[in-house]
Amino acid sequence: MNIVVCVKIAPDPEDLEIGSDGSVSTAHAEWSIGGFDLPALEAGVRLAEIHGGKVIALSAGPSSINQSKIKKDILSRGADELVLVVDETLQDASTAETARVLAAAIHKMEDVQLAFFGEGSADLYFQQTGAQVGERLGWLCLNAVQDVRLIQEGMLQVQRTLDVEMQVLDVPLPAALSVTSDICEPRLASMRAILQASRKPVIEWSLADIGIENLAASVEILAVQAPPRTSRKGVVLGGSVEEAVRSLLNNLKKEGVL
Amino acid sequence: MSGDKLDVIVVGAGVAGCTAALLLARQGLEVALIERGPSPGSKNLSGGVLYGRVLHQVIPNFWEEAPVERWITNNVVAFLTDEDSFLLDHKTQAFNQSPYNAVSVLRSKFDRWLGEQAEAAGAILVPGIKVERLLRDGERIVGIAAGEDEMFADLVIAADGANSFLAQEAGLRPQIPQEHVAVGIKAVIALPQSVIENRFRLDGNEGSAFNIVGSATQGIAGGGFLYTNKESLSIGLVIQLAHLIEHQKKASEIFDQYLGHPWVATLVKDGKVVEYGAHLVPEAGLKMMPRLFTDGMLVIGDAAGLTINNGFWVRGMDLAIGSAMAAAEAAAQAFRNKDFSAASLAFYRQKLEESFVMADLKTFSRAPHFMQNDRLYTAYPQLLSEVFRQIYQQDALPHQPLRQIAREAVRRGNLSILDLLRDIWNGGRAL
Amino acid sequence: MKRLTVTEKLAQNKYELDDGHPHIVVHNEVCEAECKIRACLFVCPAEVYSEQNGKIVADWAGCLECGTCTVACPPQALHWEYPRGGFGIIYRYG
Amino acid sequence: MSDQNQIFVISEEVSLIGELVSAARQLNNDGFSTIAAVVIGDQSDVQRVGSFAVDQIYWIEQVPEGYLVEDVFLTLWELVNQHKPTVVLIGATTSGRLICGRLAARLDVSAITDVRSFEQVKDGLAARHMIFAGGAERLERPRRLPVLFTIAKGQFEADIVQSHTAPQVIPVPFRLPEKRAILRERKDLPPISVNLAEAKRVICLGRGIAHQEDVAQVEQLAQVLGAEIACTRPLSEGLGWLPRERYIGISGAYIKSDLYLGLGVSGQVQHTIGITNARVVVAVNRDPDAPIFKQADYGIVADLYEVVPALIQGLHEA
Repeated sequence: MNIVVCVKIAPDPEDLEIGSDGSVSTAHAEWSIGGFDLPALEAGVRLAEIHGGKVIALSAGPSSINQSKIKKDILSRGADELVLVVDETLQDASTAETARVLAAAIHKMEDVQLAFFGEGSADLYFQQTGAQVGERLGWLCLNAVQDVRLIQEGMLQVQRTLDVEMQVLDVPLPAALSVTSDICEPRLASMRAILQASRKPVIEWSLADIGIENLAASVEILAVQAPPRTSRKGVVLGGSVEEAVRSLLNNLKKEGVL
Repeated sequence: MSGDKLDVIVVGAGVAGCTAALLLARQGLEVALIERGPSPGSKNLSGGVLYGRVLHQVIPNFWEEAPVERWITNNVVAFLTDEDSFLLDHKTQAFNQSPYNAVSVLRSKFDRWLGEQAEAAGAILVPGIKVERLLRDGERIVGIAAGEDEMFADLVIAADGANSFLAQEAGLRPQIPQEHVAVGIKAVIALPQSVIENRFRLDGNEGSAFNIVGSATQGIAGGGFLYTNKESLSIGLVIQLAHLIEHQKKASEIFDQYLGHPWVATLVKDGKVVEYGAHLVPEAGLKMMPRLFTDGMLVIGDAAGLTINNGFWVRGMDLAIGSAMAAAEAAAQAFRNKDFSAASLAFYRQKLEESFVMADLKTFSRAPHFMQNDRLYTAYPQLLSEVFRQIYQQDALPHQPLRQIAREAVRRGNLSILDLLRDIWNGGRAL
Repeated sequence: MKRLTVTEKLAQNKYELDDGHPHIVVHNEVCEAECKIRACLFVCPAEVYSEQNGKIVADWAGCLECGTCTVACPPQALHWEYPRGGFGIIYRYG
Repeated sequence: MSDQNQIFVISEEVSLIGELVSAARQLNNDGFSTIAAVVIGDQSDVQRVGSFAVDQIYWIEQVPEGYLVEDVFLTLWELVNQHKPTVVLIGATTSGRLICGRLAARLDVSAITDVRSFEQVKDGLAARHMIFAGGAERLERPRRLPVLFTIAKGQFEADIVQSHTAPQVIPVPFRLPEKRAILRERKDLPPISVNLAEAKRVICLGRGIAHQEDVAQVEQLAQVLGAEIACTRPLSEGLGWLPRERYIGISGAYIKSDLYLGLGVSGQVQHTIGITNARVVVAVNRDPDAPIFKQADYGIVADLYEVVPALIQGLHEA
């Protein structure tokens, strides 16, 4: 049973630069695998370690995802193979285009029965990819998955944690599962794993390779700005703790919130 | 990979480590380049001027692809008092042509590019891994360990920077004495490219390098630097540690006052600090140099203390590359003879002696001592500024002849002519 | 240019914080025994060290990993090592 | 009945439907569309939704025993296919996100999730949502119909409209899904004791809290102040001192309380995006340079272990 784990390689939100005019730039941002995708990769690798099978990491995006540092990082965390679908039009791809590309790539892989997705991407956090890819593949899709076990050939037992309930389910393969970020602790790559990573295959597909002729954008991005700063008084109350607390309580009364 | 044995393990993907891994990979050796940061350059910080002609020998015309910032055509020595400044400003078009004499670099981008060249040549880069200890077979170093992973190699090259815990663990150097190092503090200040080019009168990709002496370090031995990058300034201080401890002044406050100095403030006006970093700078030159090799191991770059600061320039990266070249030659011979003993690896020291690296270290071996001279930081900047102020001051009174101005300034600065002459003599021999 | 405090300067940097794995441990008993001048309080460019009710405390999260303290302090006063691989300061410029 | 433009409003959580209807009415200010709510539940749920000024209610009686609420997808898909709504608003619950994704895939359209606000632009309807962990806001316009949005609890105000003609209620049979996961076990999690989105007063704990036992001391203050206790992500996801639904910020709760009191909160953007709608923000932190002070109305630079007892004392006297 081969497992595919979809990961998003994107600019690191921490490297975001906000201009004085509220403009937003990721020009100097480091691209890396999303923090929510690491537990998904770990979950896939652990399952394969127990039941055998190959773990294929899959990512789609513009040429910025095709960096040796990132490929090595993914392959040193237990994936056996990395497939990259690289095309400039995937820059700022919407949920529909992302799902269409990933589904087409998985479709081209043989003997893959199970797909893992992170809770959401680190940069956009739409929390949509798992459901959209699963449905396009015609597979069973579930999100908020917190534990996965293979109980028999072709059948998983999955635990989900929703808003107000916890479920244990038998899930027939093939399935697309979006996992929560506390499903398991992602491993730190060991020196041996990083050395071996440089010997693992990286396969690059174009859109044509996965049968996609044109990928018209289904969403138009109109603007990206820093969120409006609600103006705050910024008053720092001085004096001793007692004095500061007393003047705070007076202010809150005046504001009518106490 | 035959079991866990490689030909060479290089620890530290700074300028020295990347260059050594590149040269060894070119010899067809199986090389692992291990870096504790998430990528080469993420833990490295330099003033930021690379004297490029030695790297040109390793990677011809490297500046065409390497992420260099500017070619330095303008070198300035600035003597600062608390209020005033006296500058020796040299600019030459000779440095505006390839092969470029010196280029300003930002290590995060530059070392990452250099690491990619090593990978392209076949070295295996292993980022995000901290080497914790050496592996020994009796006296011989046979590999390294990180966590429970062990990796063996015929040769280990320690390029792990100024603190060089590996050279200390291998018994090649003692705990670093305070007199042998300076603390380097640096800020990168973003400014639009056009502002930099106007403010420093730079055309195209030209760059300026300022070496600053005097009140920048509040009278403590050391100096400041300010280098122009494409869209930022690298500005910092190198403060002699023993002197700093003796004066018990706060390093971060000295740096803050330095940024606020009237002359410096005009150069960083409207800038935005985008990074604040620090790095230990080996200062003692020859005196500090540890034994460079032992059975199965070589030490290169800052780890070997290869830095020269003589007030006019601070050089580390070109010496690091020189040491990597010498180490690569010694490794080539060791692999030819299948002999990795200290005796065989002594060839590294010999190659270093024959190269500009040791030659320059010897030539400027007195520089560290000369730089300890307090007068450099208080008296002489004061003298220069005082003399020139008087030369240009016109009070509608009879103007003193220049020699009298100089003589009185020397006397008022309670300097003895003897001190002045001895300092000029020592300066001449040291620089 | 606006003067920034050290904390504000450090806030511009990128760190990968290794929560729960401090890489600096201060042995106050050695500090008391061997160190009069408390060099750590003034040599560190990141002001990692501070004195709180007589004890030296290390706010290791902002450390710039220059190692100056390892040279300035009495040898056994600090257990100082680099953070785990991939953690700590990450210079974006350098 | 010729199907004018319809706006569908879907959530398995009836309480969220009210907020979705408010959002739908905002989009429908020109009055061209009718608003249809899909209700999964019993008669009383239909009653309740009726009070939200919707024009139709598609009523799916209940999900058969052993089925998941997500198994309503096929029924929903046929409803959407039949009535061709131009806009579909879905409650951003865990099940809502899954249903939205499957619908988007089937309709080959994109979905925009956790919408903060809408804007009519020249070529149609655009929506704003947060990206880069709250670091930026993006305005996007879907190019194809129907447009699919999910809306998080607390984002729009549910308002009851009295004088409104009773909605037309159309029962819809539950269509069994082709394939499904078999529910083996189901357990209710302790009901979320707190609805931060509705709380009038919130006390938020940050990394400044040294030990888990200290939370008790703050609970005493919360009691006196009549405030709900919340936390930043490290305390819920990292240390697990407080349950996930008490976490404010990106992928957590957004509050619109009268008072927010941050104790030992540093003020990272991933957290503060959840408090922008709080009326008065107060911050207590030992570090004078903590970013939270720039985003607070009133700040006290002191140790929270001294401020909390002083606050309790001050409140008793008041």
